[in-house]
Amino acid sequence: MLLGTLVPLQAVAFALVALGAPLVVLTRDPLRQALVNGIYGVSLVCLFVVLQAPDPALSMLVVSGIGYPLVILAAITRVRGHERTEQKKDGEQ
Amino acid sequence: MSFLPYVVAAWICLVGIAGMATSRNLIHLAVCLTVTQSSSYVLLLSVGYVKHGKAPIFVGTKVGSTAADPVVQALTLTDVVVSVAVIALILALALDAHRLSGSVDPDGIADISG
Amino acid sequence: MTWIPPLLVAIPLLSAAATAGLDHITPRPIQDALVIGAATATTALAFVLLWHAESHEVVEWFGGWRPHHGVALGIDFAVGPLAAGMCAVIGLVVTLALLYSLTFLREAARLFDALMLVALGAMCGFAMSGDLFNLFVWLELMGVAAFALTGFQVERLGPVQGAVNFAITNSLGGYLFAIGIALIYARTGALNLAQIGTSLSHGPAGGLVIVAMTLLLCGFLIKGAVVPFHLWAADAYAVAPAPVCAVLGGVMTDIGLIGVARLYWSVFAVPFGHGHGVGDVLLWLGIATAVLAGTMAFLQRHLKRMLAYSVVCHIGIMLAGIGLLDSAGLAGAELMFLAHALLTAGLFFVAGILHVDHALIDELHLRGRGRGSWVLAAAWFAGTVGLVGTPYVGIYLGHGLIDEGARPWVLAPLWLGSALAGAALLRAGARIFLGWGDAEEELLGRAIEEDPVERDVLRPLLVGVALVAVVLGVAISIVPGLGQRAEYAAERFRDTSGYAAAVLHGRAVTPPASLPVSIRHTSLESILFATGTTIFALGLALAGLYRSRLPRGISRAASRTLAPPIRVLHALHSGVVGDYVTWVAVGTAVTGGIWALLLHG
Amino acid sequence: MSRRMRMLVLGPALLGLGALFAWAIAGLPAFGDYRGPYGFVLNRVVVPLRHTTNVVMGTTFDVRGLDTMGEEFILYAALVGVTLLLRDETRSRQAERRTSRLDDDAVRLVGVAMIGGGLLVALWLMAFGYITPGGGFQGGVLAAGAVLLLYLVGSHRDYRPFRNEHFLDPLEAVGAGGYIVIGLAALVSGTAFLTNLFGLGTTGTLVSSGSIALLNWASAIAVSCAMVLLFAEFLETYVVPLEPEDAAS
Repeated sequence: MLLGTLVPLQAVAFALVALGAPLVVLTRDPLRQALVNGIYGVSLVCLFVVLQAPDPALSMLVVSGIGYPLVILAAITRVRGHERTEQKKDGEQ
Repeated sequence: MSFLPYVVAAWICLVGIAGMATSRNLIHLAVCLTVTQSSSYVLLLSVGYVKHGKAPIFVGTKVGSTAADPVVQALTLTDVVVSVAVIALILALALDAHRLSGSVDPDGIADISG
Repeated sequence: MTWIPPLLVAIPLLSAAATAGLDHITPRPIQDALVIGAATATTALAFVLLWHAESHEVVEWFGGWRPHHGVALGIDFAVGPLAAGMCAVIGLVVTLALLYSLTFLREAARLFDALMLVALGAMCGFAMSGDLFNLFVWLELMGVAAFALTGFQVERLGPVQGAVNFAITNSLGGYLFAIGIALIYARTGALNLAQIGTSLSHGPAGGLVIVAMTLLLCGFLIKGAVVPFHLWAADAYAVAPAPVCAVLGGVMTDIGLIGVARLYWSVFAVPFGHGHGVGDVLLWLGIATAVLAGTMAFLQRHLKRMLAYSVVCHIGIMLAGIGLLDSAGLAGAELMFLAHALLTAGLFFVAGILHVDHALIDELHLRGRGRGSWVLAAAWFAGTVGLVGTPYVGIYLGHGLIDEGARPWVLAPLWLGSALAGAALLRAGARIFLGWGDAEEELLGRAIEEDPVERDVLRPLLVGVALVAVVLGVAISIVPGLGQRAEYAAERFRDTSGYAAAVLHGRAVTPPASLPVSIRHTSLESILFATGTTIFALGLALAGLYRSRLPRGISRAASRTLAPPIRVLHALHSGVVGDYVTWVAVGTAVTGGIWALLLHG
Repeated sequence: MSRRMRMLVLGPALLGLGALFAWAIAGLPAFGDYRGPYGFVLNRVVVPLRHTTNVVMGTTFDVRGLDTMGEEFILYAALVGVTLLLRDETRSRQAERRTSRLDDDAVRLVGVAMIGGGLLVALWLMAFGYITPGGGFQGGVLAAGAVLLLYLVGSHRDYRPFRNEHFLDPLEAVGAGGYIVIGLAALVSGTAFLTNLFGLGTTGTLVSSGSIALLNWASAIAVSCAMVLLFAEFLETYVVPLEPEDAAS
């Protein structure tokens, strides 16, 4: 009933996405979250492919492979770098 | 009748909102926002999928053969670009918040209230 | 004249690209001329469009993809007098804001101008678009520009917090809207508003349509800062530079309401138009917004935050006008939008000038500092009286039209909201420009000060811009013929089948019989209500100024009964984005639940 | 609200939203049973009318070209916004900037090869977007990623020219503005904004589809530049070399 006309491949892709989303949300450490989010992105790409949508799949691929990680990692590194410099300053004092 | 795809989309949306509301880190929050948004792609593409259809790219197939809806795919493309733009802006704001207050905790940067 | 609508988007966007792209190449005067020229040209074209739209619906199909047999292929801009009028006001306010910011931005001026122009183009596109997904694109575009503009003063935490809250709540709203699009597309297989409406006339509406409507309208209500989605507005408007506040508070918030009206009358009036279920919920949301935001305005001491709540309060009154679902109500909302946009912009400008002059933005800190600035004082009080709606001043005509269709129990809270917000502004004006009132007031909470972004200003220019905005806004109620034209525009806007025929089949609308050019009169009831409101606002302002001089018993009883609810109100507006996301979820679920009960079966 | 309070309010709200979603889903056509007219009409008419084999791109750049124009400007506004928001950040950290060099030649060689490959694939995606899957956006992001790799395998100095806003900002403006100019050209010639003006060519070749190709290239330029500038804005100061104690930990 729930599955019906879904081909098995699609069912698997949907299941992966459904599992991936809470994993991304529940990973509270940003760096690890960026990684999990990348995997979630790949699962979305697979889903788009089995939904006969190659264009969005490509788009999602470049975004989750290049776009998101770059900005997220840059942001994390900066925040951590800041913290490290602050700590060092505190240490010197 | 199969509703699993739509249920998955709704599930992602709710999970994303829950993540946003409970987040303690702006970077984490921005990623949760993109998760929420991904529910709209999943829903759009599921809605436009056609049984036994091919992708709407007619290289080597006859025009008029069964194919998925190209409109939802075009909409998804735009949606993806929007998500990149928004996450970039929010992360830039997160960096500013961190520079000014040393924190990326949304509860911690509440300077003004009331 | 179908070439004008695309230009209203193309001119500002192209100039935005040019101005930021040529940042390091062309000298500043040329850049300034380009920016002001683009905004002025857009405004002028919008007025020309308004002239043409009066007699027929101006429909432009992009790429020449006209509909075939009632199936829309491309994207259309369908412009009636209401949409064209909106564009004109939007253009006017943005032009004034750009003029205001002309002299003082020393750094990042090009980026600022580019974002303002992008916002202008996006708002015009939004007002004219006849395609559901295209509305989403413009919504996101104006949002992205506005988020960055809000955080303009990156050297302070407040602006960053305001921008974060603004960006996250509004993006969430946009994504809920996108889900709504997917749902409605699954049902109708169309994105064109007129076609969706036609398609929904077949078969029962059902839960799908109700839920889709909830998501779509809530997306716009978040943009429109309607209770309980209003929390971001005060945070964002309190911290943005004054010209940005003028654009955001004056026109961008209100644009969410245009979206609500457009969606209702082109799409959801078809399945739900026989009852009042949709309208009643909008009406109640409007009333709640007006009263709550009016109260919050009265509890502020930060001038721009006070103005922000006053904006939200008037948004509530306009939403109530739309929720009445009749022509007079919609025309009233439209006229209120005109007056409110200009007056709000003017008051934000005045607040900005005070901020420049004294480097203070707190009402109590500014006490008595404005003595002698008679021009500013005049602008402030005129603007305030215009916002209260004293008979035949400012928003009065719009409010009067809303009154015609509303029952007294609706009117009373709406006028009350107006009075509360007005009283707050009057109190602040009296304290600042006249030096009245106590120097301390613990009910107003703690002070927040910030440095102004404006330095080395050309003060006469700023004052001039503020005066122009206020004078235009005050005069709206006595412009001959405006009331009748607004009513006609509302009639056209509400004509669901006429709109569909014009869009999908290119059918002409019947041009109006010549409309009278006279000041539209309002009912005696409205005059009484308005007079009462003005007196009440004055009294309330005095009470706020001299609470300590009230008789002991009253004063103590008042603070004892009022303090706890005030604390709760302050606590609810917590400035924490997690709370705001929660309220968005609550608001959407409750609104949808009520509609489910009212509209199902 | 305290966090506990927030959870107490959020739970029922999400349940309510979930119920609404469930109600909506019950009314949706079953998966794969989509019958709506819009997409099917486009699938039939776009190829013969526009000589492009990729209907999605035909939709993106022609039938719904206005959405894509808005989309280009969303990216553009985000870039301008990020530049605006990070202007202090960049300034304050400028002083600390040091250049780092990667000294392993083998790693460098692989990097350079990947850049070449990335740029090639990017160009292919851009060029054939209206024939096979791909297009300006996908190609643009990939190209920007490849350029960024140059930064990582090379050094700050090698990347600096690409960060030169005197060159990239105008190019970005040309890309985004070019989209509008192409639209305006149609308006000036007396047809609707964004009308496809040019010869449509033979279906399935690079010279097909008229102005879709032009718009595609405009968006490719706009996206590539926007992405490079956006990444640069974030990266400008972040690759501070690993210091010995960091490397050890």
